[in-house]
Parts: sequence; structure tokens; C-alpha cells
Amino acid sequence: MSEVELHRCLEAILMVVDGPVSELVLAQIIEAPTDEISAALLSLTAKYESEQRGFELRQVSGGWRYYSHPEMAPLVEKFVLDGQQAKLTQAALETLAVIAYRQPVSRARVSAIRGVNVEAVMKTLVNRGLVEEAGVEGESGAILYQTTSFFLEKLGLNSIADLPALAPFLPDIDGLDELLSTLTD
Amino acid sequence: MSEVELHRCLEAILMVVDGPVSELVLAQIIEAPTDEISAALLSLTAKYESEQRGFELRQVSGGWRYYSHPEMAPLVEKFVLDGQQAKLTQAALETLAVIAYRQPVSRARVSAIRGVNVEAVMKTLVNRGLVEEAGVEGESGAILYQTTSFFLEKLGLNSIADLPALAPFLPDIDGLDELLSTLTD
Amino acid sequence: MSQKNLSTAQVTPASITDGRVAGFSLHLSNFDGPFDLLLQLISKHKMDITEVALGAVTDEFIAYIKQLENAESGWDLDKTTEFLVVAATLLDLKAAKLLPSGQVDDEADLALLEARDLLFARLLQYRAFKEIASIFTERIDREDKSFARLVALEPHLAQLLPEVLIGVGAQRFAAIANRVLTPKTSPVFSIDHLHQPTVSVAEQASKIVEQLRRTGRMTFRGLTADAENTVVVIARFLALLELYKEGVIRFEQMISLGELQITWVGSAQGEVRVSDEFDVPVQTIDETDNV
Repeated sequence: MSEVELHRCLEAILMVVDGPVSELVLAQIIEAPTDEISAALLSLTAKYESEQRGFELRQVSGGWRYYSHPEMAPLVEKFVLDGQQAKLTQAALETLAVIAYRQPVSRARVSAIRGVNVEAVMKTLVNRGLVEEAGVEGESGAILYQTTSFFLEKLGLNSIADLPALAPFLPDIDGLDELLSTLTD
Repeated sequence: MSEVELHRCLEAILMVVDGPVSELVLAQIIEAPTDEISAALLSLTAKYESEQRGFELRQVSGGWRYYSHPEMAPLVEKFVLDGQQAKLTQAALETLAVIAYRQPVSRARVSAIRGVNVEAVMKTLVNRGLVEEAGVEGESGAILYQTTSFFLEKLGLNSIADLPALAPFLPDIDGLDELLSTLTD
Repeated sequence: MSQKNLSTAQVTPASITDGRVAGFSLHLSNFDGPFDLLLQLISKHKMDITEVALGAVTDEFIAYIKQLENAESGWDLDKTTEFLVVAATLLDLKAAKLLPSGQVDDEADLALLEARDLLFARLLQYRAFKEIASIFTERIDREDKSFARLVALEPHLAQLLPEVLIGVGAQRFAAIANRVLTPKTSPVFSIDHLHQPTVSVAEQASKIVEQLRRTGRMTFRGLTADAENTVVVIARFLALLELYKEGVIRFEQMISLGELQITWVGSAQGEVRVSDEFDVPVQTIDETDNV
């Protein structure tokens, strides 16, 4: 594979994957030798720097990830502080809704219900103090999540019991749980 | 601000967002005229395409965000747990088309246009988040429906105004508009 | 109403022949409602919708309805009516075409023109949306190949975030939960028809025979006064038609839409045969969406 092609593959994967991805995993997915991947990552990083991009590729805790360029920090911080980011996205709201009504619940199960990977959104919700860890699931050892008292406060509720009941046209909880468990297992 | 600098600012901000960002917000943060921002976004998009990047910048559902390049889909799919949602049936697509162009619209009117009962299909579209209720019709009290922002995202549209014009699909015949308006009310 | 014709019907002997031969040898793809069938028939003949060879298409349309009636799945009332409306309009138009052409001077002709224009206007509109639907498919296919960047904020930036806004109230939040938690994979079946027990026409006929033998003469209103629902009313009406065919009753209606009088003219005793052609079990072919 040519370097240009390798760059293209790396860019596509790293742009949409949350969290650092290791060279080994990248090599497996792209089906190229690890040393070629390593070389391509280094040359791509150098290229971004020479092109004065607003972002950069950085190797952090065993993997590669896109970051905004440090020189752009004042601008990005201004954007983050602006309040535009204060509102939850639709994806975050939907994930929060699943956790609120199914807590305590594992990330895998929330993913199965939403039909998408919720890793990034879950991190956001934890970062924003709306969701917290709540022990581990007995058999699987998966981390369970629940909503926080800050979440209740934000929604203007006294307790989880005050959440509006789900509409009656949903299958009853037993049936639904059964259905969902077939999805997650 | 030079175009290179503008590109750098845009790249830095768009790298940290998890939802579409409007040109207006970008203009406020970067402190540049909105039309300059718009032009810079377009030239950046064109640049990525000519450089054969693995990612692209697109305007969807009212804002700009990074996407992996469609040609890289097979590779990215190995990483992303996609919902792999069942494809919409022909009946669902046609119903969605009628709603998109006639919204807000009652179920009865959609039925009249398609010549079949659309009750079940309508439920499916609501369940899948593509269509939502939008109040009731004044006289009849019938529930009205409209498309959602998820529909826009699903179709890669910026807004309902970006739907292709219906006119070219209807033959240019005198009186047809008049006729259709008497039919659908 | 525009008097300009939306269709220029031209029946050529060749297209009739083609239609008849092809109609039963070709398999149409699944269609969804009468407009869909009509469009498929028209496109099969490679005809412009605005220049439809009415005769050929009408014949085939009727042929398909017959075919479907005889098919195992059968038809439900709703579906059949939808198709009959279109078929009746087509037949009207075809009949008009067979008459010597003249000016439009008669009210019936005017009505016919309107019916034709309406039908073709609706068909044109439906075709437009069908074409839009295929654009939607292309767009969705394209979109399914793009994955949005959806990553958590860099940790040092996350600390800067202002206090979060959920942005919706508790009720709206519950509505979102409802939507997300509703299983997306289960098909939605309409079960409305299950609540209605099947009504037997033969059974209704024997009730009517009993009543008419006792009273000799009744109005249709009287005969259906105790009907629990519309289906029973329809069954009794069908039963009356059957009884009329057997020659045991007589209908009288003094004015159009006036009271319908039924008089018993059959024997005072003995069994009256009523065919069971209406009592064939019917499966609904509701438009269920397999998603």
C-alpha cells in the first residue's frame, strides 16, 4: 500500500474513533505491517505540522488520537466556554434517557438499546456530572452506570421515582427486558 | 484573517465538537464575518477532497462537522458498532417522502396521496425517530406529523429547504397544481 | 377545473394484445396499493402516464384484481375498496373511449372528464413521490457510509465546560426515553381487525329468514336495528342479496335513497339455501412494515 493510501486509511479511522487506537490494532484493521503503520503515522504527523493544520495527531497512553492544536487553545477554550457546548446533543439526551429509565445499566446494554457505540457520549455524560459509576455487574464484571443527584436537580425532580411514566404503548417492562436482553446477550 | 489562518481556526474548533456547529457560531467565536466563514468552510472542504483525505467536512442538519470519507466505509465499519438498522421498506420511504414535502401533514392526507392505509408505516417512522407529531389540525383535530432533525442527518441534508424540488417530478400540465390542491385538502 | 385533458388515451390493437398476453405471463414486482399497480402496468407498457393507452391498462388492472381475489391470501375490505375505486374510474374512462367521440356537452361527460383528470392528477402526484423515495434511498445509502466524528471532549477542555443544560423538561425527557426504548426491530402489526369476530353471511341469512317469515315485510332499517356493528349490517345486506338470488324476497324502494322495503315471497317453512361464497376466511394483507 502506498503512503498516500495508508494516510487515507489512518485518517478515516482516527477521525471517528473515540479514544486512542494502538498501532497494532490499526495494523490489523488496515492489514499492513505494524512498522509501516508506525512510519505512516509519523509522516502524517509531520505533514500536519508542516501544513499548519488546526489539529494534530498525538500518541497518548499507548495509542493515537486527534487533538486540536495546542496553539489554537485560546480559541478552542473560548468556544467551549461560550455556552454553545452547554446544551446536550440529541445523542447525549437519548443515552441519558436510556440510563435514567434502565439504571443501573452497563455501557454495552445502552449501546445495544441505542444501536450505536455510546462510548464517547457516556464519557461526556460522566464528565458533565449527569451520570456516575455504580458498581459492577455480577457475572460480566461490566461497569454499571446510574444518574446522579445533579441530574435530578437539572431536571427539577426530587427522585428517580418522579420520572414521568413511559407511555402505556410500550410493552410491559417484563416483556421489554426480555426483548432487550436478547439484544444485549 | 488569511484563508490559511481561517482554515486553521475552523479545524481546531471542529475537531473538539460532538455535534454540528453552525456558521454563525463559528463566526462569533473566530470573530470573522459569516460569509468569510462560509467561504473558508467551502474551500477547506474542496481542499480535503483534492488532497484525497480519509475524512471530509460536511454541512448536515444545520451545521458543520467531520465525517470519515464514504469510500473508507468498509474500513471504518470494522471499528464502529453501527446500529445496522434494517433498511426502510419501499412503503416507508414513499410515506417519508410525502411527509417531508407536505409537512405538517395528517395521516389521512398521506393515505390519500399514497392511495393506501399508512397507519403501520407511520408508527414505524415515528418509532425510528424519522417522524414526530407536530400538533393537531385546527378543524379536524387530526394529529399532524413532521420530519425530525434525525431525518435530516439520515439523509445528509442541511435543512428541509435542501430537499430536491418536487416540481421537476411533476409534468408541466395546466391545472395540475389546482387539481392537486383540491385533492389533498 | 381545467378542461385540458391530462391524458390522451390512445388504444391501439397492438397494445391490447400485448397487454393480454403479457398480463398473465409476466410477474409484477410487489406493489403497494392501486396507484402503485397502475404505475407498474403503465411502465410495463413503456407508456407515458400522460398518454396512457387506457384500454390495455384497464383490462390488466381488472385482471390483476381478479387474480388477487382468487389468490390464497385473499383481500380485506379496505384494500378491495381502494382498488375498486380506481378500477371503476378506469372502466368509466374506457367505456367513454369506446363511444363515438363527440363534444363534451353533457353533464355526465363533464363528470367523466373530471374523474379522469382527478385520477391522473393523483397518479402523477404519486409517481412524483415514488421518484423522490428513490432519491431518499440513494441519499440514505450514501449517508450510511459516512461516520460522524463523535468523540468525548479532550479532558483539559472538559474541565472548562460551563454547567450543563439538559435543555428539555421532564415530560419531553420521558418522550425521548419512550422513543429510544421502543424496540425498533419488532414489526408493527395492526391488530384492529382481530377485535371483530368474523360474521357469517349464512348465519345472518337464517336470522333474516326467521324474522321475515314472522312479519312478512320489513324495512332494511328494521332488519338491521339490532346489528352490533357495521360488519353485521354489511353481512345482512349481502345475505339479502343472496336471498333475492334465491327468489324468496322482493325489494321495494319508492325513491332513490329512500327506505328499502323487503317482502317475504318464499315458502312459509323449510330450509332456504344460501351460498357461502362470502364466508371464505379472509386474511388481512395490512401494510406491515418489516423493520
